[in-house]
Amino acid sequence: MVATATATRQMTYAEAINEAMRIAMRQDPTVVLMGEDVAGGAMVDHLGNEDAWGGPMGVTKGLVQEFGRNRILDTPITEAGFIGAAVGAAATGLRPIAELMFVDFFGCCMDQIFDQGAKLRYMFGGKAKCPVVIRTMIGAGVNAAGQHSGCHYSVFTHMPGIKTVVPSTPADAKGLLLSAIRDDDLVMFFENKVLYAMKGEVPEGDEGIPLGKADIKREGSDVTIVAISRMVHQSLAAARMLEADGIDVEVIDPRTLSPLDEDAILSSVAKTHHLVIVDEDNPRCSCATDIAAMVADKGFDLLDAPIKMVTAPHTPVPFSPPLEQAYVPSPERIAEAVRSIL
Amino acid sequence: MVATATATRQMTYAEAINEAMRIAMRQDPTVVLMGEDVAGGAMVDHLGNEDAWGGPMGVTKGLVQEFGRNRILDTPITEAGFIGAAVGAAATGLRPIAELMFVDFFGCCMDQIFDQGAKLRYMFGGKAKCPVVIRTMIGAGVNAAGQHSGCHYSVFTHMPGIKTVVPSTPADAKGLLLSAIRDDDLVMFFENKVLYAMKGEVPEGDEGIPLGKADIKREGSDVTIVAISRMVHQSLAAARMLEADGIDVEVIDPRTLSPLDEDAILSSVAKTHHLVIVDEDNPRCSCATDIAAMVADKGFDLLDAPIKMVTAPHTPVPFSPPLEQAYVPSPERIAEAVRSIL
Amino acid sequence: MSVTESPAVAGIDKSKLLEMYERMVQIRTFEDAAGKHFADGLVPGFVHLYAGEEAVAVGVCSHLTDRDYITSTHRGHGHCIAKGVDIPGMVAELMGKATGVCKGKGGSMHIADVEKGMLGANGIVGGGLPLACGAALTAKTLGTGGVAVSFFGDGASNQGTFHEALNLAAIWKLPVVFVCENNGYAESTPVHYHCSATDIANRAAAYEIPGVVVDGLDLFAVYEAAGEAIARARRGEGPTLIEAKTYRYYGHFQGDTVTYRTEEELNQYRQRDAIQRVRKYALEHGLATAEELDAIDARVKEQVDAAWEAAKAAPWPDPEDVLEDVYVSY
Amino acid sequence: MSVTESPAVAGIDKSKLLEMYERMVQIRTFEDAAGKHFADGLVPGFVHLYAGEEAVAVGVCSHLTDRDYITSTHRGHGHCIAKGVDIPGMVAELMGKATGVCKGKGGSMHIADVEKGMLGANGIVGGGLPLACGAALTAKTLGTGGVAVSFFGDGASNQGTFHEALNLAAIWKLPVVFVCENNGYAESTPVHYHCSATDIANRAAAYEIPGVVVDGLDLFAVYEAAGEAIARARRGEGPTLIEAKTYRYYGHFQGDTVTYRTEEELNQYRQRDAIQRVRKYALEHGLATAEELDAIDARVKEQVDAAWEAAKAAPWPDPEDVLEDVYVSY
Ligand SMILES: Cc1ncc(C[n+]2csc(CCOP(=O)(O)OP(=O)(O)O)c2C)c(N)n1
Ligand SMILES: Cc1ncc(C[n+]2csc(CCOP(=O)(O)OP(=O)(O)O)c2C)c(N)n1
Ligand SMILES: [Mg+2]
Ligand SMILES: [Mg+2]
Repeated sequence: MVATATATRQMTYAEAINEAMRIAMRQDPTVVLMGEDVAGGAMVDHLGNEDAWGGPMGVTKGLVQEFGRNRILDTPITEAGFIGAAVGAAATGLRPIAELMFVDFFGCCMDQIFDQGAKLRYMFGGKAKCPVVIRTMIGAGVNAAGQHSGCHYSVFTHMPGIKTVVPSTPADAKGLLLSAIRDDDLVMFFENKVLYAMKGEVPEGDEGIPLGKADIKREGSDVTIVAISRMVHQSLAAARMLEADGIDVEVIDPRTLSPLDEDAILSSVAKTHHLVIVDEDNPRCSCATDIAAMVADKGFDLLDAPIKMVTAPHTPVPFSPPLEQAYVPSPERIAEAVRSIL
Repeated sequence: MVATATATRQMTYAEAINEAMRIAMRQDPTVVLMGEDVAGGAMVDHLGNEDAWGGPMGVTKGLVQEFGRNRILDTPITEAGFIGAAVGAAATGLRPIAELMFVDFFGCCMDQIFDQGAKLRYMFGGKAKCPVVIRTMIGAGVNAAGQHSGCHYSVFTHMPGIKTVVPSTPADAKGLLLSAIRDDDLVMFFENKVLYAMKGEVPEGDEGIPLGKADIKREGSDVTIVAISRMVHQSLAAARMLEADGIDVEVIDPRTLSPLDEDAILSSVAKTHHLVIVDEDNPRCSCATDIAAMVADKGFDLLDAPIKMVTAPHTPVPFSPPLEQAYVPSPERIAEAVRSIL
Repeated sequence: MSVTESPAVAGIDKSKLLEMYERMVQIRTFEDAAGKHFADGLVPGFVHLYAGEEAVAVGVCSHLTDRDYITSTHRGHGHCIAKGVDIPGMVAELMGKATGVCKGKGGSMHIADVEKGMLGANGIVGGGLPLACGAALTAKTLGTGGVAVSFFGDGASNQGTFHEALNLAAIWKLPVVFVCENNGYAESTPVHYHCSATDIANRAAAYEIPGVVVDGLDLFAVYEAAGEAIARARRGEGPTLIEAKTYRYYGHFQGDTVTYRTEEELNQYRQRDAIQRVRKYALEHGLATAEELDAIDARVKEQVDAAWEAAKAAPWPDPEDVLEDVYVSY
Repeated sequence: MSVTESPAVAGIDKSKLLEMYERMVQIRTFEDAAGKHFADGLVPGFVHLYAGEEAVAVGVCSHLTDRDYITSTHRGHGHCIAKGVDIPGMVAELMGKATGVCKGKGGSMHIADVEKGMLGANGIVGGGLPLACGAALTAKTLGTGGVAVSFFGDGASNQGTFHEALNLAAIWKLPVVFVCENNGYAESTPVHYHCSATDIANRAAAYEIPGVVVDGLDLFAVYEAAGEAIARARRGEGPTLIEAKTYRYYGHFQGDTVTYRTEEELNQYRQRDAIQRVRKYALEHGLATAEELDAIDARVKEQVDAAWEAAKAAPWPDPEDVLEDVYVSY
């Protein structure tokens, strides 16, 4: 998606996320941020509020200087405790952003997310809401090994009451995070750690990108690739490789997985009649299978060939560089999958 | 599956599960059972070991009398603590069966399941194993409402390192649980609470049913229904309704979701060319989508029509009887889905 | 503090006393009726009754207004009534009727009314404690002057969320009070087996916050301890842990055969019935006549009976409503 | 117990002392080399160094044999070495080589050797405590006489698993020792902010088990406290919580700019360096000569250097190995 009349600047994905939080917190005093080290060292005497960490990756750096310790809340290592507190705060009038450092830690706090936050509105007959955003890091690619490299947005996409957002560019990260913070439902916002340093044009201003709208990252006529998060870039690389063979690839970035823009996917398949889905998550009961099944139902007659899924294998994420490389879907594997159905 | 030369008796699904544990514990002194109230009152002075609860549904009743308090271990309400202890015990020489009372509580202990137990072998380079069985209750149908009625086997099927078992009959429950306990990997064993009282022929003896082998619960030639857990019975009821219309339904019960017997499903679709999947779990990133996607890839050319999925809606489980009835896939809805593709 | 010795309790005048008495009678009457109608088949699902523990919910919630929040448990009816949730709406909810406070979507284990500051009964043991920290954080951040109270059982005191919530509340000095209702059992498992602490209140020391044991059958003792803790929280001095030793008259849930405890034990507790003690106190101190108290009992009985009649006559939810209320927008 | 005052420590003869000294030097040398080679780009991923904390791992593990288990943390190299995991295999694992103890699948955060009783470093803060209860349950059930020790940080002491594991171990009287390595920080967050307990050892009281604070820079103090706790566990008397006050010399992870603490603070701790204190003690008590100790230092340096050379030359795993080792059978 190209911003229309709005001025843009180059910034990184991490900076875009930081900017979105800054804008939202300036506009709405009920927005608070909490998480482990999100200020980071801000409570150390010799630092005062200065030069705090801003999280291990520095994504939240500088926020405590602007918004103070009452709105940028360092937490103990207590995921169930502080994510639950964020849910309770959201149900009573705040709009918390809670940072779950790595998505792999969801097992420490899942009850507060899916059983409390996500179900509260439904179980209470629609008489409550839970406007909380849980920001979390996903993705292999930095050899962070088996407990710091997962994706697992499928688990949250499975759960009713949760919205799932998977930005692939700095501009999307900013616009989607603004919408997520303003949204009245529980949103899981998945930040791909490999993309933090990626630069791109990001619009000025405070406009959000609506949740539930896919983006065509590349137009093409021969095959549709639906790609999630970092896999958008792997797929664009595959598209460039395939161009040499005269294969014209369309790359669709759903940007949010729940809600899913089914129309955008089906329209593309109606044009190309071929579908490949690229997902870095593990293959079983994944977003890849979810999208494949949706098309095998609602778009069956549009298809000229089997639906191919290029995903991580059914294994944890290995540490060693050559193993991790084999784990993550590569442009080569994506191109091969495309060729196999044309 | 009909036992061949083995004698059988009528017993309930709950009794079959109890019997499997009894047999396994008699044969192997390293098998222990732990969970909340699995003995239940066994530590109350006036009872001694007598007449303990055996869990809120009585499934483990009588085991403490036979095996004593050192092998039938009541736990505090501390799911991360005792499931983690079961994992640690499994890695060091026991074969624990841990009871997670309702699957909905997985959010309280998921880290110990998926991040510790399931990944340990892989992260340790294959030099460890984790032979633990986690038995847990699933399913709507008794108005247990939003936090006691889920299925969510999809979440565990998604996770590498876990095996998932979903017996639909007393005989399957016994045979599969025996295999699960003897298996060297982490197995999640999903017991459908609505089926506990269901009676059926159950073989004597200690033979296990292999994990990874589907069972044809009804042969037919016009359409394949793949149905999970209690949905096998809803699908058999639908098949009887459709028989009146001259539609001949094959019902496949995968029995285990990870590993999945892909061949059995593909062979059936090769015969019927039509596929409906019936799954009580929520629809997104579910086992229904998983099986649909597998066939849309590997069995695309076998299909004459879209793949239909009949599932619970993308909502938590409602309490009120008419709402819960609308939530669970009914024979009528299954029959309608079949008709829609023939 | 035992009833007969207890002097006039600070801050409880006649009208307050009668109000608290009425709340306790409402809870008892509500629970007895729920038990009966469960047996009749009018109430589906799991039902956990609070009868016997009334002094705790009422003693605590009598200090609260609608700007204050509570979180509750699977055994939540008493907390709801004490916090002012509409009784006819609760009865309809138990039956799963469209007129229920949660439109039939929640049932006994999820009754809630956020407008009244009631953040829900909870099917997850220990699930409510972090939520209460959040409600307290809202109060602190927005400066509402409100507090949050989290009720939970002896069994819940072994959950990780107990530990995490108490530590978080302590370091952030949140205006929250943790009230452990120690009724001696978690399902069939006795507290002396499942819990390593003789007094759960002692666990407060691990967070360097006050911990108080009270006789949970003594309304006034609960009222006083809760009053102090809530005042402390409102003053910005942080959380308190209160352990109220109490007892449940019914089994863990309706249908429980209760083999794990003796009739004698139950009878001993019935001797010390919390409602009877308030009644006796009121009479002995001339704060009310038997007629006045009987009139309350009768009025409550009528109110609860009427709620059941109304709920029986109320419509079921429309099956299509199953799809509503998942998201605010989607 | 301060070093200069400390009398001959019970049970530590010359050979034991030198053995412990060597282990500590191995850890320090290993960590310094790991830090250097991380900076060189030879070690991918996240690396958390244990330098400064050697007395804890060595003081505890010197009481253990292979039938005893430990669980560890993200900062696990020291525990591994103290528990006897092969150093060349560890170095190869840090690099991700096929010859690593985990065949390159685990890396720094998941080094394990179950045969040696080392149940893994752990990327999940607080993840190891329940596992240790399980290992202790195995020992108890099978009557092996073994114990389990769980190492964890000050930050981990706020996780729910801490609470759940200590309660479970207490009520089941499991042969387990919980060792909290309080190094003052969880990442950049100081313990006085994140933890409501002044002494984490005081939290033991919540479970009615012994809680002991020791100077984690004093090998002998750790050795003694651990010896008592382990003996108690072996006697079937249940768990102990030990808090060792210690310090990490490096940042939280390699790459950390460590802005949250001062050079002065670091230097104060370096003055009290655990290895230097052992060295001084050995010399003062005539248990070793400077030459003997220097020879150990040199031998260890050689051993570690050789391990790096071997690891550099070792093969990478075959990419297809990514699919192996998920299940025993599937
Ligand atoms: C996380 C979780 N684990 C287990 C259960 C099952 N369960 C429901 S109530 C209960 C006992 C609770 O005991 P306690 O906290 O003492 O409350 P009480 O029932 O005595 O009021 C259990 C084990 C649950 N609902 N949630
Ligand atoms: C469940 C979980 N939450 C957060 C993290 C991120 N993290 C890794 S180490 C660490 C700090 C741990 O502090 P402490 O327990 O004191 O150990 P230390 O690093 O000081 O040895 C954090 C927050 C994690 N790995 N796991
Ligand atoms: Mg209780
Ligand atoms: Mg620390």
